[in-house]
Amino acid sequence: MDYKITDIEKSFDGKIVENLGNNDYVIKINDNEHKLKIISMNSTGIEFILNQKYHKAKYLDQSTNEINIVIDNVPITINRHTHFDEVVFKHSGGAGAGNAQLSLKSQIPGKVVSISVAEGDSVKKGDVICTLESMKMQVSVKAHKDGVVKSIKIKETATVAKGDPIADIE
Amino acid sequence: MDYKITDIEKSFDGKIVENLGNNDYVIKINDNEHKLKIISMNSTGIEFILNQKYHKAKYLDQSTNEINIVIDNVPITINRHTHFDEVVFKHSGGAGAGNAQLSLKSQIPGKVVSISVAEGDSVKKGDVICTLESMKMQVSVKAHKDGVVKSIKIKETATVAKGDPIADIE
Amino acid sequence: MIEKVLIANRGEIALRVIRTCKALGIKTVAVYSDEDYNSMHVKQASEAYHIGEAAPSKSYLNQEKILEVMMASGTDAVHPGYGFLSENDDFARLCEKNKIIFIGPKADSMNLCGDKMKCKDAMLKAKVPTVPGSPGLVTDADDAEKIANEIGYPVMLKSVYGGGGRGIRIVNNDKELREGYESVTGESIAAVGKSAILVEKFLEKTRHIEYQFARDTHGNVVHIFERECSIQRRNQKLIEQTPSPIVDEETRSRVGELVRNAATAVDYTNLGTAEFLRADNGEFYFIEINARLQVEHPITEFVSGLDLVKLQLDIANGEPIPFKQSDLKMNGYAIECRINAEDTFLDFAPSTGPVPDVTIPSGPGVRCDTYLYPGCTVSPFYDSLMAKLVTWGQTFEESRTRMLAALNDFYIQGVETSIPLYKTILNSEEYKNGELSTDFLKRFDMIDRLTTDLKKEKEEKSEAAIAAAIIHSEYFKSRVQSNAANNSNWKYNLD
Amino acid sequence: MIEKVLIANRGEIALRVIRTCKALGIKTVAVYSDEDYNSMHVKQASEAYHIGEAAPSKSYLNQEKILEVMMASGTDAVHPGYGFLSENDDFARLCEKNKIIFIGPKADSMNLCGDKMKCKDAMLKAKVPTVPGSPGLVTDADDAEKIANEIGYPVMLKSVYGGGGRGIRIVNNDKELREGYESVTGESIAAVGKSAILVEKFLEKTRHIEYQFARDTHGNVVHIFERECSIQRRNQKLIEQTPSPIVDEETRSRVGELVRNAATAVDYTNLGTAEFLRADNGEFYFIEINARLQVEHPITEFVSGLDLVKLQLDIANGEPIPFKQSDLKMNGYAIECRINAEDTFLDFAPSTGPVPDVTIPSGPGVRCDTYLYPGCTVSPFYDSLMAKLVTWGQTFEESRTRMLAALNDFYIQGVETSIPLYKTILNSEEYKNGELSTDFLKRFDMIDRLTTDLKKEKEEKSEAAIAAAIIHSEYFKSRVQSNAANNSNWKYNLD
Repeated sequence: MDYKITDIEKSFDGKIVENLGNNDYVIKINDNEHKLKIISMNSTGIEFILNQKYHKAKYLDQSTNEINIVIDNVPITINRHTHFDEVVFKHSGGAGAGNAQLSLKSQIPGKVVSISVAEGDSVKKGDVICTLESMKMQVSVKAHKDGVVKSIKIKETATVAKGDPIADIE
Repeated sequence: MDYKITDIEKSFDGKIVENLGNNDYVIKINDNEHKLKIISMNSTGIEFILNQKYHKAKYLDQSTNEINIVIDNVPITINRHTHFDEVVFKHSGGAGAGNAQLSLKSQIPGKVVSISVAEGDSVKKGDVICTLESMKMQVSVKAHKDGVVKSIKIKETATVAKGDPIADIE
Repeated sequence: MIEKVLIANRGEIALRVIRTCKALGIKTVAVYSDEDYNSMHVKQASEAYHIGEAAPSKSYLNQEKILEVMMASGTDAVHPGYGFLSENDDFARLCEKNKIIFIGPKADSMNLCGDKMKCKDAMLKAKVPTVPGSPGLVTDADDAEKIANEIGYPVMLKSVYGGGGRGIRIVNNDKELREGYESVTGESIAAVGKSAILVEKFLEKTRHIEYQFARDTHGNVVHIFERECSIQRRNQKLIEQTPSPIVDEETRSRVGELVRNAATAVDYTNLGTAEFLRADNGEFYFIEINARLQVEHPITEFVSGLDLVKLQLDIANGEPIPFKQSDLKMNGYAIECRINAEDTFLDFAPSTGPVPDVTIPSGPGVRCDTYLYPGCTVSPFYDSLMAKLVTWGQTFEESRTRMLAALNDFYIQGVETSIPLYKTILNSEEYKNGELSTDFLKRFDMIDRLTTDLKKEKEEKSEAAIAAAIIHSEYFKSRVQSNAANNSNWKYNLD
Repeated sequence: MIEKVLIANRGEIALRVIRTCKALGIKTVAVYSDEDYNSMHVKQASEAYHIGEAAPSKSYLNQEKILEVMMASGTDAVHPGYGFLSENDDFARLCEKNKIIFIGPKADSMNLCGDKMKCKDAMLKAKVPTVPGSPGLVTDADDAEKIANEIGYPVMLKSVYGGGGRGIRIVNNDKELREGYESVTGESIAAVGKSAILVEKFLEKTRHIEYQFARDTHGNVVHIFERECSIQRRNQKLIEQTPSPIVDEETRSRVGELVRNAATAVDYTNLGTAEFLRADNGEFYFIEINARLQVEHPITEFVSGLDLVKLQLDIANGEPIPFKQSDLKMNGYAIECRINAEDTFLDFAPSTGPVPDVTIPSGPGVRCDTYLYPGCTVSPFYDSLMAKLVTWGQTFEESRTRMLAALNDFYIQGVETSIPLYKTILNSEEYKNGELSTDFLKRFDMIDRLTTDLKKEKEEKSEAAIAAAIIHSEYFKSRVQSNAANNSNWKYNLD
């Protein structure tokens, strides 16, 4: 995935190369591999050792394409050139064989922030049906096929589990 | 309610006299009334001001008739001469009009620690049907009437909500 | 003998007073507003009384209510801290009338110190040099303008009732003078309900150097060395140190002698501070007496070995100061950084809110006076001083490097702080060389340098930040792509 | 010049070393076992390397692994802290061979200090008095019995490889001697794989008084005053103080001169401690040299103003000690309480586990060296010392009362601590009067007095405890009796 730190005008390509088990990972940033050990992690932050150096990061104000991190007391904003929405879309039935299915299902657990359609609306594949908040990030759930919204299965502010139906589209 | 601190061989009669709102209470210990303000409270402890003096208490190892408190760094074990089981019993339908009802319901939310009967067993009013853990205290749920256990609605280690059926007794 | 002290204050200074009282076995009574139920001073005191709403005028400035608590709790004495009622002679008088020991000067002496005009008069009589300016209060803006033109711009307009940077304005010409006159008058009326203005020559490249002194009811008086407090923003001190890099032993004694005369001239009892401007030509001009314990008293405690709150209590008990001037020896070097909740880049605007996590620095030669604890709140109702970080060293360099290490260790989540600025200042050659003046920040472009330092810090941390972002992203992706239940790659649950 | 230091240790002493290195701009390398991923020294160091399993033999005592990390990380020097490899001359030699500066004495000197027999010989030659006993190692239990009967019971059996209370047994007759001989031999073999035993006269009502000293590679040697460490349990120090109440200036200099001779006699370099027994008749008998930084070094730092870790680094860099004996002046009084995770009533058995909440005391004259933080764990694999609480005062009384206030403020949730015992001791008249001896606890029935104090504390807190129980009970009752949803009496959710 591509990351950018605007403040210092630098871009990075970063990914996990290998999960070694025991909380040890190999990650790659640009051309260099690094050893990373997770010491503790929760929704608000992470403590880890990167190349024999301890770091503590807090995650603030996360969205799918921007994340504010305070790392070792230093605030840094990172832009993610990511395809989270597409990932969600694909796994909600938006790609391939799932086209025939009636029900649009949530692929993540989350809170319903807003619903963008009403029953009876005509939608096209890829239209935003609703927005969920998960891990403090807002993620759009998009129609997996063209059709008419037959019923909406969720309510605003309600919580949906992974796999819960969002809407039926016929 | 009666409280006893064995270590110092003293007994106390204590109760809330009045809820003044805004987290202010009047409590009575033996013959003396005291002003008490709750500053914060959760399942593991309480911070409060009693008669213009701040105190911080941690609740440890609670049961219906004993509670271990660390108050301002001083550990104190308090025995409660209480009728919690009876309170639960009464409100589970164990007293009065509820006698005719089929279903024994839980009057507290909690985790099922153990089930003391099997389907088909004959029970008498007041027999222990199961034990729940709530607020780190173990509380017995007792039969509200004589009869035969027709069905048991709970499983060990499962969580029950207030009002959930425990068993049908016919 | 004082056995129970009410502390008519909050925050770190209330805790500071409680600490000494505890060590001396003296009972303490805290007072608190609606905003302070959960504050540390309430938790640490022997007793705590609620005194009203969050706004200071409805609680910490409410003299009648505080008197009521003193009566109800049976306190012998009141410690006013700094700010709030600490320099209010009406309150001192109210305590005197009700036979409660006010830990500070007598009301009359406080009144004299607080009245910049009368105080200046007293100093002239005692041969303590003061800054050129109006001989007394100016009658109006016209009068101020006349004097300003006599002594030459820039001049300073000062409210007699101001202090700590409030009620002061520096003006460069007649137009600014007239605007400044209005706003100083307004501020003073808003703060204390009255206004009276002095005009003084504004000296450039001046240093703010002050002397701690103590005088007992028997007339014994000592100075406890100087503090240099030149690093300021908007006339508010940020960093203080002792000894001052430009005060040698001869100067220390000579000016110290003036300070002792000044204290005697106003019949001062208890601890006080005499503030001086030290001009670029080496002259010291008396500005005012702060009739209370100062924020920056810990640096004096470090180099003198004294507990100044204990000394205040001794003097308040009518005891003679238990040492002579000649017994006092300066030991080592101390620096204080005032850790404020403020955003350096928003012109030091206050930054308030919950502080979920805090790490307080510690170590040899490190002292941190603070009201912070994990889960506390920085209130918008009170001043922005969250903590005083103080370090001591055998040499200036040792105190400086210890301060830098402690600043690096200090973690305060949730609010902006002045810590990054202090790191830039303490690392600067100008600070190391002692090139101090009250316009230090502007003179050496410290805010720009801070920007550069912060960018460098971000460069240094960028790889680690990207690593944290990778883990966050990959975890999120994995949650979308597979069932959480059988996603064995991840042991962490981020919900 | 040393630019990067590996700290072959953990806990508070690793943090202590890191702190000085940070202030001096020296990079630090931490090592950690499986048990210490989440430990503070890992978080504070510039770099951190995992070195093995929790058991010390598989990590902090693994010389080869630590050497490997030193090579990989490019460290110039290693600080061994105390315990672990700090007095292991093989490790010192391994470092020397690999051109890594061992911050401590040379291997040969350490070997001499560690060999109680050879060391005693060296002291006799240097005219430093030692305790009557076997001229060297005893050959077997028979030999030990013979000598014991010559010098008279009680006698002490000491393993040459013991230290810090381990490998020591006091015996009162032939039968106890034979049993003790067995167990000391066993303990020593279990700890270091070998055993060799000395017999010494056991002196009663003795005080444990030790001297900090420093000697550089140029042969300059200073003593940095005494520490009295008489308050012990099972030969482990609990409370230390300086100055000792029974050491006057004449004694300080006289014994200090012996200490300087002792250091020179073993060609010691860097910081060390010479331990003495001070008999009831006023005589000082040398016991041993601790060839490392001591746990209790902060009290010496307080009264001398020195940073002893900095002094260690200076000496390790080959620099001369930057002051003379005559420059050192003792300033004030310092006390250290070792805050151990142990249950006083279970014969000081270790108490381990998670520590969800901690409040670290602070304030003027208070220093706390600790690895504790909210959410940390006290590990069963390592020693029970969680924190060192140190206070300073201008007078002994000031340091004592500050210590009591700090002990009261110290809150450690989850494990038993020695704090209540220290409160009882510091409040006792015997402690106040300086009636110290190594059997202080037993001699003055401190454990019984602690029981009484705790009961009194419970009495004092009983009303508040009942109030907390009432709220807890009533809340529970209200939950049972009404629907949680519309139970407006309670804003608190206890789930």
